[in-house]
Amino acid sequence: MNFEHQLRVQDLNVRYAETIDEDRLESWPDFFRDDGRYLITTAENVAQKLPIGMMYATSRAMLRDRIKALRQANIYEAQRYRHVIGAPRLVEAGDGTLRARTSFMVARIMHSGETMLFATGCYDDCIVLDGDNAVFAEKTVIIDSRQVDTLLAIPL
Amino acid sequence: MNFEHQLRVQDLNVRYAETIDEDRLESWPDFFRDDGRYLITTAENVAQKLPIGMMYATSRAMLRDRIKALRQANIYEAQRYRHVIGAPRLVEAGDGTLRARTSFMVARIMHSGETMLFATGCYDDCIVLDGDNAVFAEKTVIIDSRQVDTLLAIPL
Amino acid sequence: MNFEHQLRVQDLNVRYAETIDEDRLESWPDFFRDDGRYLITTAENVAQKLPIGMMYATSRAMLRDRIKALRQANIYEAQRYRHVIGAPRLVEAGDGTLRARTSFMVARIMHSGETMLFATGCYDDCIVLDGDNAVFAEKTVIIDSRQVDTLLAIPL
Amino acid sequence: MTIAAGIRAWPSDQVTRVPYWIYSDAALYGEEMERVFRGDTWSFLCMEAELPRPNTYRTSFLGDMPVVVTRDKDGAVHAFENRCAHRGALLCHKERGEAKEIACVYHNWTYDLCGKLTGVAFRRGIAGKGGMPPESRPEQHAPRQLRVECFAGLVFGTLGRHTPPLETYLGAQIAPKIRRVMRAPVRLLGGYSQILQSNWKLYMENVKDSYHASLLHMFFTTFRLNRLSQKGGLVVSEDGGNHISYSMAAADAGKEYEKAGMRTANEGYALEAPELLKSVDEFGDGVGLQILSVFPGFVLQQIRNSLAVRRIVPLGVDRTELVWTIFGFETDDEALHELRLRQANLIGPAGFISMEDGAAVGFVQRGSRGAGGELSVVEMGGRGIGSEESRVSEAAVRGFWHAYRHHMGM
Amino acid sequence: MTIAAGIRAWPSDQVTRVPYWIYSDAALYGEEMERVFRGDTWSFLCMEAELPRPNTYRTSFLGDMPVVVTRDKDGAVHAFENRCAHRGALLCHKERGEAKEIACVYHNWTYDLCGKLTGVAFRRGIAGKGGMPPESRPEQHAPRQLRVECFAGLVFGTLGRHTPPLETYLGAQIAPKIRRVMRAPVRLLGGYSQILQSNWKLYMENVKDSYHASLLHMFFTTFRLNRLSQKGGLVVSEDGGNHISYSMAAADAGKEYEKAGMRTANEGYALEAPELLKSVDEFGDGVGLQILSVFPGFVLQQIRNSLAVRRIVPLGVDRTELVWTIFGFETDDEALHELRLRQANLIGPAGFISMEDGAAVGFVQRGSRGAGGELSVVEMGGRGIGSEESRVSEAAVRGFWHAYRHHMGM
Amino acid sequence: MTIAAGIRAWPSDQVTRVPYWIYSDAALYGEEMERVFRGDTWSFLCMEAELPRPNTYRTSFLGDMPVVVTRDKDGAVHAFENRCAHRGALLCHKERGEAKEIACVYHNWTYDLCGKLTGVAFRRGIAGKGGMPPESRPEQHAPRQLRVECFAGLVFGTLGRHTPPLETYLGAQIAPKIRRVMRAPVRLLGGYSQILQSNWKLYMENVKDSYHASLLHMFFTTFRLNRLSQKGGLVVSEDGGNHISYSMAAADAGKEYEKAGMRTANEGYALEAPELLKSVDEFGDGVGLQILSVFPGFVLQQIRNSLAVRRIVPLGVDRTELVWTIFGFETDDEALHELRLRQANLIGPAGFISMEDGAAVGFVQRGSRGAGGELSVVEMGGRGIGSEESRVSEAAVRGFWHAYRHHMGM
Ligand code: FES
Ligand code: FES
Ligand code: FES
Ligand SMILES: [Fe+3]
Ligand SMILES: [Fe+3]
Ligand SMILES: [Fe+3]
Repeated sequence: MNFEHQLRVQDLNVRYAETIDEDRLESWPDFFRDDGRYLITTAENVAQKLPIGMMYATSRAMLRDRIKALRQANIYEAQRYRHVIGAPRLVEAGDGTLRARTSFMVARIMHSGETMLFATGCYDDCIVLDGDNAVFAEKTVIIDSRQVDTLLAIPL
Repeated sequence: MNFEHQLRVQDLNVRYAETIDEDRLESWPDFFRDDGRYLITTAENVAQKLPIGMMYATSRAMLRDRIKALRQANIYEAQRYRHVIGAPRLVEAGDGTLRARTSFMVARIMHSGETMLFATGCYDDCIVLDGDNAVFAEKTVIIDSRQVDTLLAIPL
Repeated sequence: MNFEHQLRVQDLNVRYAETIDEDRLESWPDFFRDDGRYLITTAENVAQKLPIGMMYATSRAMLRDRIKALRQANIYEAQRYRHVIGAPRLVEAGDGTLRARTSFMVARIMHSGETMLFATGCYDDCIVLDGDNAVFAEKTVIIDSRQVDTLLAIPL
Repeated sequence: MTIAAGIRAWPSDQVTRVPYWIYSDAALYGEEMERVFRGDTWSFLCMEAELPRPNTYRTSFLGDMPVVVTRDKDGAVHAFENRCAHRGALLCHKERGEAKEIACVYHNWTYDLCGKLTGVAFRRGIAGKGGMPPESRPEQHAPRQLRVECFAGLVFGTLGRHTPPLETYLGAQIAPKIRRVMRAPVRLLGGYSQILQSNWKLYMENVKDSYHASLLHMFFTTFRLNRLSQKGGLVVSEDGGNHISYSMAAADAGKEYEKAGMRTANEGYALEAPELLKSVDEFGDGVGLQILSVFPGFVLQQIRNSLAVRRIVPLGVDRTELVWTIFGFETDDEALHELRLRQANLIGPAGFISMEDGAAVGFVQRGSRGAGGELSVVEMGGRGIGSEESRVSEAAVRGFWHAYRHHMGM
Repeated sequence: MTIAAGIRAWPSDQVTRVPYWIYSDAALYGEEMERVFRGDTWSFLCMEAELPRPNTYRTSFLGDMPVVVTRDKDGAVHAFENRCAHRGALLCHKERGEAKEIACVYHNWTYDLCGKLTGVAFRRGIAGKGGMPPESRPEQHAPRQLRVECFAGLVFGTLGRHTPPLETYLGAQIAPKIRRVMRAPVRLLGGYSQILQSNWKLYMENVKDSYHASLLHMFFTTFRLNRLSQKGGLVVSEDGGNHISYSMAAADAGKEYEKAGMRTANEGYALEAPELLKSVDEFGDGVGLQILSVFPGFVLQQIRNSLAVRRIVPLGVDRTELVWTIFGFETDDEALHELRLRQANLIGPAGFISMEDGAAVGFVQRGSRGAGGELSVVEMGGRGIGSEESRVSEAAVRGFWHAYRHHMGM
Repeated sequence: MTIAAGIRAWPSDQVTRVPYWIYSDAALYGEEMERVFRGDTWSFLCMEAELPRPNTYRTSFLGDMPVVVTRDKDGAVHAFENRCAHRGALLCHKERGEAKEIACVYHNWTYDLCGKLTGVAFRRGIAGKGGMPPESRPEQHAPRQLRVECFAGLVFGTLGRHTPPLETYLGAQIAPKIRRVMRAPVRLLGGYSQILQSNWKLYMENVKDSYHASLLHMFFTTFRLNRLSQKGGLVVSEDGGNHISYSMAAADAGKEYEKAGMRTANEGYALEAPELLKSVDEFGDGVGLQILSVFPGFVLQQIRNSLAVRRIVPLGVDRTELVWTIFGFETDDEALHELRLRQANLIGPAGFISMEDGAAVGFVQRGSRGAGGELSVVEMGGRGIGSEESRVSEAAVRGFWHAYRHHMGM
């Protein structure tokens, strides 16, 4: 295994999660390539080969629109996430890209303090390394449960 | 500390957990040595030096029997796990084996989507490295709680 | 990024958490510098720039007093924690110290077996490396929720 | 229907005022399961497409009661209680599957796909010992059969003895609007569910509330996907229980919201990737949005090219699961298929539009805590439950309460 | 006993039909705690071996009521409510421990190991000020003492005034079967517990249900550990509450299951590591399996060489904790000890056999939701509650309901 | 007040015995929300300092009922139900904020900061269609206004029509002790909350129980921060509902605890970092500890230089949130500020002292399960509810029950 890639992807994941957990959502799209693909779906849909997602974007612009809507249009109760992410399992795709599968748990904390285990699942990522930088060409968030409590406003 | 061993054991744990979480249980026994020992017990039993376990196997064959029974004999509701595993703390045993202690949390996701924090605890492992390969000579799963919800069909 | 520092801090965190989770609390203060600062507060207080904490110590002696009180004075039901900790995000402060931010989830397991997701949050640490040793000059535990179930006896 | 002991009385003869205890009274909730969901009403169970072949089944719910929906070897659809005649174990504990017969796991009693008890393990004992007395009639306790009707690819079921035929129940104005959407063989695109922290009725009111749409959902208004000032209408079935609300896709240039200074008006807000809102008039009638509901718990949605059915499963007096099934048609080309996937961003728990309904119903559940004795006001569009040209109306919400009181005997 | 207001009536004079509301009525649950668990019944509290020395204690439950079980300095065993006479705090909040006296943490009132109030902090005040009036008698509110009897190393307790002596309560046929298993000084091997998502009665029925064993538990059947066709029997105590079901180890070659085409028959299924099933006839009577239960909540298990006691702790109308304690004997040699550890794979939440009971009881709890008014059928082996040679019988389940109705006054 | 149907009777005419069902009866809990929290009592809502400027608001609770507290543009403080007049949605779903007006998110109805309904979206419809009938009076259903009084920087509210003026309600002996602590403009230091696994009353009893302090909290005793033998006193308001308990800082050298052999006595126990206990006599009266409570749910605490207000929010019959707000004064110098931060180690869920109250109340909730019919003993210091020099007394606890019975009409 390539230890450097291992640690770089781990670092990418940590910074990605921190950006969300600390509500710096405006920077979240920057973790993706211009034509980055982002999909949130369920293990059940994946198992049945059904394509629908809860969030689906095919460009960084669409990700920025998502955040803009959250900030300016959508109504939802103040809440934050806390990601805890496992170590990634990497497969070198050769073409300078890496495929990574990574398990996560996300707790959701309401402004009132109420906390729940909100989502568990795995990231199925395609990562592009160039130089010191690493971005997602594709990120598929496969949540284990088909149930979402109340709403899913903040990306996972 | 030996960074290479650190990362290799971490990778072993990730692949081990992924095999379970993605329901590739037939491959699970392959993470053990032929005479591998697997025990699931509780912190309370360990503290009281009581030997009983919930699952106990002294060979890979017994692990294969476990999976076979799950697939062919046992009745239980469709469910999956999601492991999130901490970094291992390693002790070099010298004789080419490593002792590793690793914290874990496991969420259980029912087919209905119902999710719960199913088990927490630590792995107390004895790992044999030969060449690129790493397998468990012993794996003791010490769960923190003496309570198990409904049943424990899938190994931890 | 500095891979060695990454792994050393990860190892520090693992040993720190294990010391708590295995109830070796008498050794817990040794993870701090003599004049180590330890604070547990909430994200809400931090966001409002309010200084109060739930635990606050400005020396290792105060940490030892905390443990001594837990052992000899305070009444609370037998309970244990299980930490699962993400990878740290490091910033080299230059002066031989590191700043690290690390996400955690802590489950609390009562002697009865009852388990709950007790706390989530992040560690905001200032770590001093000298030689093989690494200790906390400062550790701020920022819990995401303002709510604590029943009591917070054991440090996080 | 007689008034049950222990059901509180409706505070007036009107449906313009609703008492808040209706959302939090646990005893009432139990009565609702009996009188509404297991009474003379039709509940949506699943889509026919979820039973793709003979000898398939899917589990669902009639209120809080588990049911099995099957397609037998001849293709006929059946539904029955998911409860064994013997000791009451779930007969099917999977979401869906293939089966020629159903065997209860507990004692291996077997059923055919009509829910008929076909086998009792060791009924005659073993070697002449044990087993059931010859005169025993366990069949008398077989899972209750639901009356089932399939309409335009949707499977409905009822336990009520006096439930009218489905099409009559839907009403002459609603049934065609279901057919309108279900225009071709269905292609399932997937699904998920949303746990609402509220009483089930709050969600059904929300769906029938054409007044809230463009006030709560800024996304609607901002992009003029749906404004009350757009041409459209509100249709309520005679019994009040079923409704559609629709609006024409043609964006209006009206400034009513801006004049009224609504929070929901938001000039100079634009999408960087407007393709999200690209859509086609697949129904050829210019209707851009049609929300349709059938009492007590079914919703059929067309938001541009995003099509879905939603069904509610009450989980308790203050918890409800909303199950979404998103679909297109076998006839969709790649372009339309991709449109549907992209527009899925509008709906579901993460939908630019519908996420807010999840928040809103919870806000009412919590906001009305402590207000059991107070009344809410349902007077937009007057006091009637009739159809209206205007959607600045709560007529469909009043219709819901009209139907509710009828079934509850309140 | 008189019938309590608000307890629903039993639907007939038979125990061959059981109403489903019995598993979900919250008010009834409260009555059960009083009438069954705190009534004239014996509850298993712990093993004597869990009180290894004088001045030790262990906490347990009488239904949902917390109790303390102690062994005093003279070795006598006592049990009393785990509730302080003063304001009701738990007296012991640890699972087990050593203590010469018990001090409540709240105000430091003290008790001896018989549960007698021995000290009231500052009863006479300080410097003549404060404290209790001389005539106060806090002793009158001391934790209620349980009557305790130890039988074959098992500690039972009761609050009932008219509970017969334990051995009488067990019955002439059951008591010896307890002695049979408890053949030597106990060596504790460990324990764990299982949270059942069901009413407590569903688990007790499951245990008494000799009919299900080989139909639900394929592992039993496949390896012919227990088939209804094997020689064995079912014994029910006169009052119906207690039972044993047993079968001889000698594998039968019968083909009844195969003939009947049971799901549980599975030829050509073999273990790679058959040592799992290796066992010895330690009781010298060829009985390979004996399940014994005592009303309301005790189970003693012998499955080959796997020995355990189980007790239920009701956690609510639809939740139950099942506490397992696995044991062997001081006299075990290494080989037998290892057999017990290996056979532990058969039992508990992960047991090849018993994991399924955890699933089954939950299936009934959920399957019968919505069927409150329906009846389940308990007619295998006829209508009686007597002992039988055949285990194709639900006689012990009927016995349970017979005893239940008696204690509930239903 | 008349006795409500379904409220059980108090077992005697005394308050020296308290029935355990009072902590677990769900129906009673509902009545308490009405009669106690929404009755003729004052509930603490927040500190004035939490409304720092005009046009700010903070959400709070009156029992389990959500309320909004506001400071209007002129600086006046108002409080009203956090429930929209229309369909009952929460009006404010944030903890705190700035606002000139409040708009409900559901249909955009608007309110001024007095809670007056000021706007109904599209009340007259659009283009003459829809909207409300002219004669509609939604204003009649506006969120209920609380009567508000600010006292020494504390905001209290009531819904009761006959609640006496706040200062009268507090009583002549209690009011000055609030002023004593609130000696200067408040500087907020932060807060957190504690989820208590018990009925709300158990926490209020705990606070009023001067007897437990030095027996449960060894830290108090060991460091002689508070011993019953220290000079101090207990003051109970005439109606019994409010109290203070105080003790002088001067450490006594008494040996009563040692003589009585209390667990809480612990010679030779010392702190390595005694600065934790360093404190100054900021109030100039030598009082080191003053615990003050106001019926039903307010606590003001001075433990040396650690100052906090606590309010309870009942979450259910056996769950309570305790919200802590810790403060100092604008006039604090750095040294005093640092003292307060350090002494915060004594309080809250992690407090060397108060963590144990979280455990204790839970112990009673669980210890008394199964003891519904039993009585607890409240006889320390006699049977009265009057003030006492001695804190070896439960007079304030009896006072609580006296007030409780009055408001509950029991
Ligand atoms: S419960 Fe289904 S066969 Fe017995
Ligand atoms: S409650 Fe036990 S001493 Fe007061
Ligand atoms: S509920 Fe507030 S405006 Fe409708
Ligand atoms: Fe909506
Ligand atoms: Fe069984
Ligand atoms: Fe206290």
